[in-house]
Amino acid sequence: MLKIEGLAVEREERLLFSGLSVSLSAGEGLHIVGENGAGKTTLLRVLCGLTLQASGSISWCGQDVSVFREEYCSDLLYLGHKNANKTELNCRENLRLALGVLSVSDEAISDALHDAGLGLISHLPTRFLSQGQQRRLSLARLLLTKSKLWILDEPYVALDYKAIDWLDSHLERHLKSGGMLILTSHQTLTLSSKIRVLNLGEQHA
Amino acid sequence: MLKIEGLAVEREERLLFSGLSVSLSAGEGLHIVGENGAGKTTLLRVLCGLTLQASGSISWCGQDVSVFREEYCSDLLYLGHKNANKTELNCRENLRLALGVLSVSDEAISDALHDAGLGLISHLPTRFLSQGQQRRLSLARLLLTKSKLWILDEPYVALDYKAIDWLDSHLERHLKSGGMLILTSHQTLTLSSKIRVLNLGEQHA
Amino acid sequence: MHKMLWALFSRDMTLFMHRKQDVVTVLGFFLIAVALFPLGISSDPELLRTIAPGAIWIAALFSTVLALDRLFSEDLDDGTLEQQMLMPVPISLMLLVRLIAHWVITSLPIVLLAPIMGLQFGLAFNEIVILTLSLLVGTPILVLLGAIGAALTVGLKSSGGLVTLLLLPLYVPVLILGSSAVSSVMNGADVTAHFSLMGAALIISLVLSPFAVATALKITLD
Amino acid sequence: MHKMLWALFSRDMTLFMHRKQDVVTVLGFFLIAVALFPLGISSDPELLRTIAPGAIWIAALFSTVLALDRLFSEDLDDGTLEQQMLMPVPISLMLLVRLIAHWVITSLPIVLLAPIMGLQFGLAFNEIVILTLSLLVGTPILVLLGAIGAALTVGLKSSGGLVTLLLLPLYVPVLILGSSAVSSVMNGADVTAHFSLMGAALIISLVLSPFAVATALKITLD
Amino acid sequence: MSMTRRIPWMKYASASNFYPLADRLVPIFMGLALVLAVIGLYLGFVVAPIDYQQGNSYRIMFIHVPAAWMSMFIYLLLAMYAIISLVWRVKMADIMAYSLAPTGAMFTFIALLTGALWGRPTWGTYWIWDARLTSELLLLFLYLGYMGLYSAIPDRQRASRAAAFLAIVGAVNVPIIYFSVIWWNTLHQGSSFSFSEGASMTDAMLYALLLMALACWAYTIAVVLRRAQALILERKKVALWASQISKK
Ligand code: HEM
Ligand SMILES: Nc1ncnc2c1ncn2[C@@H]1O[C@H](COP(=O)(O)OP(=O)(O)OP(=O)(O)O)[C@@H](O)[C@H]1O
Ligand SMILES: Nc1ncnc2c1ncn2[C@@H]1O[C@H](COP(=O)(O)OP(=O)(O)OP(=O)(O)O)[C@@H](O)[C@H]1O
Ligand SMILES: [Mg+2]
Ligand SMILES: [Mg+2]
Repeated sequence: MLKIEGLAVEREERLLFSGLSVSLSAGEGLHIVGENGAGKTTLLRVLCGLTLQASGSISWCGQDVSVFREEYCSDLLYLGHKNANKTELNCRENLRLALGVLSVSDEAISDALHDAGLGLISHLPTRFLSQGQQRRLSLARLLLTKSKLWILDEPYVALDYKAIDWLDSHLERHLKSGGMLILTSHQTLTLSSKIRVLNLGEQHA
Repeated sequence: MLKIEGLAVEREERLLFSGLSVSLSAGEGLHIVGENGAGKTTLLRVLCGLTLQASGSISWCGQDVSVFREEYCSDLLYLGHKNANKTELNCRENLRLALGVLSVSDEAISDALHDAGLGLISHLPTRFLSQGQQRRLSLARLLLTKSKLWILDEPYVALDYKAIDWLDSHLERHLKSGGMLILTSHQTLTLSSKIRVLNLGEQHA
Repeated sequence: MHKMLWALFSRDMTLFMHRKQDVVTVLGFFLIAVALFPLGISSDPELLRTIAPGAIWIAALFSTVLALDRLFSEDLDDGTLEQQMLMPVPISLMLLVRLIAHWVITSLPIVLLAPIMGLQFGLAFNEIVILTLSLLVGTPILVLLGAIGAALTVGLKSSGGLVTLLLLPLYVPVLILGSSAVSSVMNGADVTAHFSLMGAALIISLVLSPFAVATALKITLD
Repeated sequence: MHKMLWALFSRDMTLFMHRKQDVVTVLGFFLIAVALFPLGISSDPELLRTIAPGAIWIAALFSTVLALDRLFSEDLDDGTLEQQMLMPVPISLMLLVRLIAHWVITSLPIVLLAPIMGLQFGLAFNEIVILTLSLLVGTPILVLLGAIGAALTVGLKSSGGLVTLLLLPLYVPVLILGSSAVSSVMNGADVTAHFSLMGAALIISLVLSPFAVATALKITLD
Repeated sequence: MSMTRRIPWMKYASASNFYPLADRLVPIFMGLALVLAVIGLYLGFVVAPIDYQQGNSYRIMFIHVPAAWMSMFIYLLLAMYAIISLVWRVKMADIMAYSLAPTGAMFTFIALLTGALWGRPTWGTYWIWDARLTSELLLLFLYLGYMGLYSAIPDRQRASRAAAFLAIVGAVNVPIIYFSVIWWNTLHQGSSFSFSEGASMTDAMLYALLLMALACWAYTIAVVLRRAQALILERKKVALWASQISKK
């Protein structure tokens, strides 16, 4: 479904990586690894269309993503280093906002928050949440979205071991139901599904 | 040297923890663990005097830290969730700024940056650095400081395995030379020195 | 589509409404800025009447600039801007909705308060009507043009001032048209020319600004 | 101690100097704000001369408020404020140094530029001298008082406006004293009373403000 | 654990004693305020003689002066409670301070408004920038700033401390208001009422003024107690939630 061909990315004359070709079909996952500064985050942003590649093409269901942007975006969920929570809103409001134009019932939101372990503090402005709680909140979107392609940048950061298990089980479920997943992480994955690994460092060398 | 007695911290009527008593002497380390939201970060901030405790006292070399603030601060190095780097300055300038009133030679700074793996990009404004590179930069302070007590909040976040080894070796060296260390981390530590563990969750129950 | 636009708009409104303070403070700034003129300059009623249109327009302009400062910068810092750029609607449309919401929250209150300010300066009824109308047509232009500057400078640390610097040349014609419309009425002159010019500028900026802002944002986010 | 203070000061200056933009934009804002008055109000030279002291003072006040907005908020966001609070020097001293550095960077250029602005408005030599002196004594007061408000509201999303609201009442006396000093000279009156009042206010705020700011910061950082 | 758990509840113990007490006091003071105000207004507007200089316009004094007094007294009280809450962290003091603010702001506003209305016939202008008027206006801004800051900070503990600090810093203003007529040569009337010299006005005027002042006090007490009750209830809810989450 997702097809990347001959992708190269440059930063100020410096080639981060080049000639990257990968494709991903339903139910597959891709774990991008590499040293600090290898260009993992940059690659994910390029895949989302937030950063421009120097050369190469990305297509989704056979259509170039830069042309069919809206169709691609409605299938895409991106979670970056930043949690994208508004500190002055509470968990509930933030989650609703994060879902964008998707309409979701109040109960579904409550359930998702409860599932993420934020049930009791869902009325607190998120500025008061701990780092891990904030990460959980932004991950709670995964429970409600209908997107097929998840692109997650270091989703495990700041999570305690319980939350890691929780996230793992949801990622499994997503893959089982035919979803696609691209993620980065410096920790070794504890997912039980097999996931392909793409090493950006080697790519680069 | 550091002595904590009967510490209790409240957030909006909610008791995060109470009756916490620990002491730490030269060469000892303390690893604070607990679930997301247990209050680890809050505890570290209280230890630095950035947040006020509800009750209890903290003393350094037998002196109450809230009274002898300057003396305590000159022995203290705190590294929070945030990297405390100015995005518009380059690595070199940031490091100099972070050292505060400590005067350090240019070579020492270059060496530290090189050691942190930032030698080649030390002229880049830090906004262009990857997450891991930014974390490395703020950790580079550890190589130049003369402080005895290091308080580090999740220092391993965003680091790749090489950087983790690098950090570990410096923490060891600090402990060997009689320094003290308090850190939080959700990952299991790979330090070879033995470090005491304080579980905030149990404390709380 | 119509439904989606409404969802977008109400989304922005919730967000803004949660910062009732923003409204209060922009208004407060406007009120105090207007109040400074009699204090700093003179309390002579005749002089005050003469400077009233300019003073109120300058205060409205400053308030707009102040509010624009936060149009994108917060969203960039907390990562929500990226998420908005990934919404499955055309970016320029999304931005148009945002700008309208922003105007409703930060400028409409100023327009509604202007008559009271006019009274304080001793303006006559028809002068107050023209003043309010000129702000009603003029402030959206300020917001639409200002957003281009805000988008170009978002992420730069000292964006606030830079925006002002980039934009004020564009703002000056609006300011002159707006305040001279009121002065013309004071002198019994015709103001249709002023309003047709401002109306044209409003329509052009309504059509073009969202695309310009979208392009600028894509460049700065890259 | 003396050495440490100098280290602190030069540290702040490097930081500020790296944002030459900040200087440029505050100055730009001031210049344009002053320039807006003839544009928005009137180009009648006699009228301009009358409003000149008020206009220049109001513009200086806005520029100060604009610059104050960033005094602590950025440092809070990126975590450097915490680090500064942990420096092994008394916090109030550290803050005093910072405020002086801030004044040197953001207000001194305005003071130095004021004579040119005065010329533009057709002020006489002695009027320009008084204008510049009044800004020289008055702007530090604005910065010192403003810092208290900035410290109390740092971290709040809509701090910019709230600061304005909290502070402008305190600023009004300074504005009135400053601009009326110039007007008095225009009317040939004595201005020692104005300056002795402003001087007293400056000394009091120099002594007390660092402590107030330190307390406020400790509270808001908690 | 059980030891430390008791601390917040002890603080609430005083609040829970306060609640029923306030329930009984509020109607009493409300009634008192009404009676005193009616008598005071009758004395002031009907019994007191017409002024040979100002005509009837001086009667606005019976509202202006008590309101002006109250605006300053309430601020001092607020600042005192602010000190108590900041230094000793007594939660009840914070509640009292916050309950006082709106009433104080109201009296300040009334003093400004009646003063302005009075100024028109006597000084020929609604407003001048004289020291007393300016400092009274500043007082209104201080009240508004206190309430604004309090509600702008989402964390209640921090909000109460920051606002308390602002209130204390602002207290410098009160002596300036009070002594402004002595320190500076202003348009505003000096003190015409002092116990040592006896009254410089007729008995009816004096009694009317005193009764009105007492009425304002009674009103303030009633309203502030009521407001404090509401705040206590609201915070109880938060405390309940907090204990729930701690049990988790
Ligand atoms: C907006 C305008 C005004 C303001 C803000 C204002 C403010 C105040 C304040 C704060 C006080 C109480 C101070 C004290 O007890 O010493 C006061 C008292 C008083 N004011 Fe005003 N005032 C205003 C206008 C006027 C005018 C126009 C008059 C009459 C000409 C007036 C007459 C008085 C008198 C007689 C007292 C009582 C003084 C005393 O017996 O202690 N005020 N005013
Ligand atoms: N303007 C620039 N000039 C030169 N190099 C740049 C520029 N912008 C970014 N870079 C480099 O591009 C790389 C970006 O890396 P990216 O953030 O994608 O790394 P990453 O693989 O996600 O690392 P991490 O594991 O630390 O998150 C960094 O090495 C950075 O130094
Ligand atoms: N104003 C407040 N009201 C209620 N609860 C609060 C408030 N401020 C903070 N908290 C709570 O205090 C806790 C703070 O936790 P802290 O940041 O110290 O956690 P942590 O142990 O560092 O967690 P993490 O592992 O996620 O970093 C959170 O549970 C948060 O919900
Ligand atoms: Mg990365
Ligand atoms: Mg933490």
